[in-house]
Amino acid sequence: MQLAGKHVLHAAPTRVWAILMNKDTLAHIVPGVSRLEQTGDHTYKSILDIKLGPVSGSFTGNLQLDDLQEPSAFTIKTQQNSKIGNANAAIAINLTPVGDNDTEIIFDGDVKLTGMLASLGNRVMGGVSNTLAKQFFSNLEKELDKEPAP
Amino acid sequence: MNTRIQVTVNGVQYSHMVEPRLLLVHYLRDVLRLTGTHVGCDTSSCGACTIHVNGKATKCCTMLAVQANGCQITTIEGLSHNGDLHPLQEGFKECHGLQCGFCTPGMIMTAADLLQHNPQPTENDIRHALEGNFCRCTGYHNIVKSVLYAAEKLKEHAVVH
Amino acid sequence: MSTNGLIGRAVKRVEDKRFITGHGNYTDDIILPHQTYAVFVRSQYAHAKILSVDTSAAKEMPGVIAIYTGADLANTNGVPCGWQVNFKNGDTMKEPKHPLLVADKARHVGDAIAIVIAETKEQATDAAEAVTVEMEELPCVIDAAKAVQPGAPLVHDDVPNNKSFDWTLGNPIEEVNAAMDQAAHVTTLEFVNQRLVPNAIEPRSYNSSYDPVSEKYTLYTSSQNPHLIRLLMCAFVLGIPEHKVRVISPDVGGGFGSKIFHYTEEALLTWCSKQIGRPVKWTSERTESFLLDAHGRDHVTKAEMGFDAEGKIVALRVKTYANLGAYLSTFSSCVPTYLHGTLLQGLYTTPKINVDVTAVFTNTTPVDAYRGAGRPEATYLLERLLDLAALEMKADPAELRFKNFIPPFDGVQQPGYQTQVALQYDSGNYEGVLKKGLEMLGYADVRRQQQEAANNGKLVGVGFSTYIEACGIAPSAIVGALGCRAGLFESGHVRVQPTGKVSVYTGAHSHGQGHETTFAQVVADKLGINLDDVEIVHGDSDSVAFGMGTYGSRSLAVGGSAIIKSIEKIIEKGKKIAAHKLEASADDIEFASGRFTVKGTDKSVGFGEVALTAYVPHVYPKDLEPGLDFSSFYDPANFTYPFGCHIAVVEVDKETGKVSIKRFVAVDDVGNVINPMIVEGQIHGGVVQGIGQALFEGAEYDENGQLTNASYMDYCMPRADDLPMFETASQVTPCPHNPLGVKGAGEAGTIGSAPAIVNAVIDALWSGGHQVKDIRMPLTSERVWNAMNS
Amino acid sequence: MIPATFEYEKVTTVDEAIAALSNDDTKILAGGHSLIPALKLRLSRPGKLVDIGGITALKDIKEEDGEIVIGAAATHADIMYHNLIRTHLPFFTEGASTIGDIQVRNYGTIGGSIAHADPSADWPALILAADATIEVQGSSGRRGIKATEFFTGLFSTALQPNEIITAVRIPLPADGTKGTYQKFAQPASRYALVGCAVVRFADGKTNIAFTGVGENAFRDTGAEQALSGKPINDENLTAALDAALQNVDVLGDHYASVPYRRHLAKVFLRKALLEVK
Repeated sequence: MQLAGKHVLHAAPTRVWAILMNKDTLAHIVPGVSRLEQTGDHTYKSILDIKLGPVSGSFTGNLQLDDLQEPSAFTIKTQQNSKIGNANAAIAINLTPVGDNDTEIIFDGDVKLTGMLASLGNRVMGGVSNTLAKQFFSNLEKELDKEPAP
Repeated sequence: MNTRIQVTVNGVQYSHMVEPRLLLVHYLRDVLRLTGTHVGCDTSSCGACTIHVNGKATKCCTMLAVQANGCQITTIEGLSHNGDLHPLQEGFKECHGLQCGFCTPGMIMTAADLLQHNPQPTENDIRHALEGNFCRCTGYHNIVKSVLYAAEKLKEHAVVH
Repeated sequence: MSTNGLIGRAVKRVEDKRFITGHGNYTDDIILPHQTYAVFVRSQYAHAKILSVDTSAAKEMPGVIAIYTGADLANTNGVPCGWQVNFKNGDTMKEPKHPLLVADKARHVGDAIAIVIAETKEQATDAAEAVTVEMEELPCVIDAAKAVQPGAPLVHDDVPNNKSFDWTLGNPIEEVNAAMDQAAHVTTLEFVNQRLVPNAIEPRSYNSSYDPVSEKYTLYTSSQNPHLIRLLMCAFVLGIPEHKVRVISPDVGGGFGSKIFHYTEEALLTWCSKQIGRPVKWTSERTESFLLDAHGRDHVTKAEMGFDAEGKIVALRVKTYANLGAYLSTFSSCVPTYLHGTLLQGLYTTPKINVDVTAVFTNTTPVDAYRGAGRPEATYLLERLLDLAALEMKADPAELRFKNFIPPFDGVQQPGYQTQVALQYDSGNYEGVLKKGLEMLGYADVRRQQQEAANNGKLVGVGFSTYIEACGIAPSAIVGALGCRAGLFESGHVRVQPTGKVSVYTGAHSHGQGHETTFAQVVADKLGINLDDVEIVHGDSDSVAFGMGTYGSRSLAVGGSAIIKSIEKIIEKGKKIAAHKLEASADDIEFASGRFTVKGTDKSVGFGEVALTAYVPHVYPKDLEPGLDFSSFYDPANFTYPFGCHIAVVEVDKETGKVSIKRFVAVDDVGNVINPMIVEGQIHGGVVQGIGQALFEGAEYDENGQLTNASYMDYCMPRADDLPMFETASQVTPCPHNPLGVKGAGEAGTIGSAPAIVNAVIDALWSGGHQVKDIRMPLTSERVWNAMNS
Repeated sequence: MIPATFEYEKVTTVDEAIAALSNDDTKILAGGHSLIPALKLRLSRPGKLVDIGGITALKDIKEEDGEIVIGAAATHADIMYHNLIRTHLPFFTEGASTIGDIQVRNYGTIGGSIAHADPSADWPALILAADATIEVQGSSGRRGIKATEFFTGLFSTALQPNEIITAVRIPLPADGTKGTYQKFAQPASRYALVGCAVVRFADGKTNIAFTGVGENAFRDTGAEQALSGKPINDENLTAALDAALQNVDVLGDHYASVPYRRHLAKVFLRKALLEVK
């Protein structure tokens, strides 16, 4: 499943970058994080609790920020396992400065689903991934609001 | 924690302790051993498990046994009285409305609900009413005829009384 | 032979009473004493190495009795393939092991990794969740044409290019190419005959038990052929003596081919029942059915049909990639070959035909026979080409067919028709069914209505399909020569009870076809007794001598013929008993209407009295054994070849692309008809499965090998409100080589209907100026809309 | 398919239900037609279910203070067969008849459907077009949520975790109001591939709501503005179709890609508008 889109944030790329690279803020941004444990450089073990209406799933897995080109590009890679199916994603993220103090984030990647998520989720999975992407950006915006620019 | 339920099924009262997660269809099949009600899918789509709860057709794979506490239930086994076939049962036999028979109980119970609300359905009414029941054998043609037959029978019956 | 007119009558079915009152007895209805329940741990990946399986937590869960993994079954065979096809160069097909539980790697989503057995279904389900499997995902391949490309991931490490075999049939390709080059017009179609999920409404269910005292196993199975399951499981998989296994197929809720095959779960449950000393039951959940019941079709084909200037077909060239899925299912190898390639003559006099098939492994659910099996693929190909050629050449599709039909032949006065692709047709009157179909349709009126509709901006189309199929499967010698590892005869045992009541034991198995009625009609008719006095017994290996089961529209043509042979023996013996009683010579005894009569006299004795005498032989011929009980085996001389004409009228909604079926006319010739009501019912059901393929159904895999529509919420099955009432009629051209003259009706509808519907949609689009060659099945609204708007 | 274990409590009053909801591992069980399938597939595993099927007051359908009040536990069939609905909100009768099948309509409830907020459910579009208010009750009391503020995303609503829906209130339509629901069903599930509900008031005010198109049902204010107070003629119809679906993230799936679904939505909007003309 393709996951692509863009979003404009009111902050410069360097600030956005710093927040995404910070373990503590990252934990607030990735939807559903209940635990994020650093295991290496930009490599984490995670537990995510995703709730969407009647569907809830606890995912365990890892999260990795890869191909780092500060402050303009990186790839989020994640493998998440749950009783209702596994998700495996690689999403390339590009940060482009817009004007003086804005950043356009363009994301494009692929999400691979297995199990019930793949076989029964077709009707809503597009919506689910969009919703999670939206949550990601709204959480990111909240983080940016929290921590005024120095 | 198990919960006590009391139900009346085909006129007989039962009382059992059940796990809350027990589906009504499994209660009927595995506990009461009324195996005429079938399970054909996981998604409330196929209609093979259709029974009547308090007189209304329902897919009992989508109902917990605990929800049926205090209810009046009719299954296919309880549709005929004193050995006389229900007009729908007769219709399915007369019009070859079944082949492998697996969907048949659900089909009949759904059609019975239709005839309660609409005693003289058209072909289209019947097709629309049966949209929640799969049959893989008959192509529905003879099922539609079977329901029309039953409606006709019921009408004659009503005139006689 | 005696008759009482029961043959040919629309007798109401005797089996119905138990089904309409809820007293059917399906495998999942059975709970044995000390029953246990199994749940599987299955692969979520299409292709993945198994790194570890941890069952320790699950074993501690409440109610768990045992958990087995692939490692526990390392010394057990896999399930076999029943048909050996050879490569063009003579090499044996590649036949990798299909293990009961996989230990090394999973090759399709749903491959079984572990079995969990517990006291209740609930406990087994909970414990299966607690089994932890570590897997390393491998690249996978889904598409058959891509799987043979160099560098494609290998489903089986020891099968190069994923190729199970390649195969060809017909005239030498050079001759076909030459004829094609000379053609005045060539119609070319590249298309996909999509993958279908059979979806019998009863999910597969097995319940196996072992008795340590008698050392005997009993397996209840939702199978179309219990004896075949016993043979394969005993001889090929588990190595247990056949006489120590009883296999029972009680009521079975539809099969459509998917319940022919010997599945891993049958053997595994049987193996487990001995390990734990208790009966083990497993019933497939619908999601599992989607992932595991052998799928049907899945051909990628390029087909070309050449015509001369007069519209006569001069050549047919076909190249097909057949997707077999991850393993060879029981009859998978013969479907794209001997059940497909051999039918490419169709009803036409095509002089040069060549078909080339490459059969390929992929990381998908195994593919095997599904209603029609090979023949729908052949028919779809031919009939789509014919209608498309008519559009391209601005010819009438009916006229084009009349021009190319094989002339009528009865197989008695005129010989059978030898095709270019191995088969010899038994008897046929192909123009007859089309003529009748056109009449029923009111063809000229329908074309006029189509024109009017077009003038009003509406898209109405008419589509044809004149099909032939080969059924009554099949002469053992022929199928043996072609690689079948079994015989395809049938047994029929007729036991006359002392009171003159009759029990019939057949190796055919009814799962909706109505054998308990049709077979009883045949027996009662031939013996001149009441229908109620005949009981048909099937589906139990302990009571039926042997059986090859029900598929390929074979039950009446083959199984019915075996019964006829036994009846003939009974009448012959009855004549001897009657002659003795009537003090006449057996040669002078006639049997009619249930009475043995001395020719030319009024001296007679009834069937019941003869039966009683056979069992109370006080006054009895000296050299005759007591009893009236005969068993016979019948091996057919040829396939039977039903045929017919299906015509669809559809309307396509311009705004949405939605197709609605306005009319569906079917004229089928299935030879002699024993029970027209049942035959018509078979046709209706078959037609709808074909319509399902044309408009609604299709397994959708994503590029990772996940079946993304594995439930009824997404896999669309035809429902009552999708369909019209059907207009059906029959023509009768008897089969010349079996005693009943019957051909078979189970698959006809499915074979005929799909191309008629697709042709009608294409015709509708052309009527609106959209000259579309093909739309991929199923013709969803979006696909049709795209075809109109691209 | 067997759900994971859970505790079960049957309540007879709304207050009891709210009290039981204090634990956020608890789910409300009404008709169960959205929840039980998810439980069976173990896509949902609440620790406890609170069955509100016994709260008879929630099943009422009545006229009150110029409004039609539909109790949250009224089933689709209850609504479909109710004379009050047939008289005042005939397009609810029409809409309800397209939900699921007989069996589902007999036990599925309007409250359950709305709370579930499936992106393709029928009720959300119908109640949005009807200017409905959703009456909810929670530990901090009662409140009404306008339908336009209720559906907040995919399976997401403005309902707080400790609140339950008690009723749907629809202002009695004035004479001359026309409504319709036009649905193109997903052929397998029969959910709306697109569903369009339109209510046209005597003064020309036009409410247009879609379901099945985006992540949640919504009112299409662009299309509404193009028509409100204006006659439904070719020109205004075209303007409404052009204005429709601005800034909507249209969903795509097996049965309808994004462009096709966008096209269908406009086809069914057009049908609906012609119906209320």
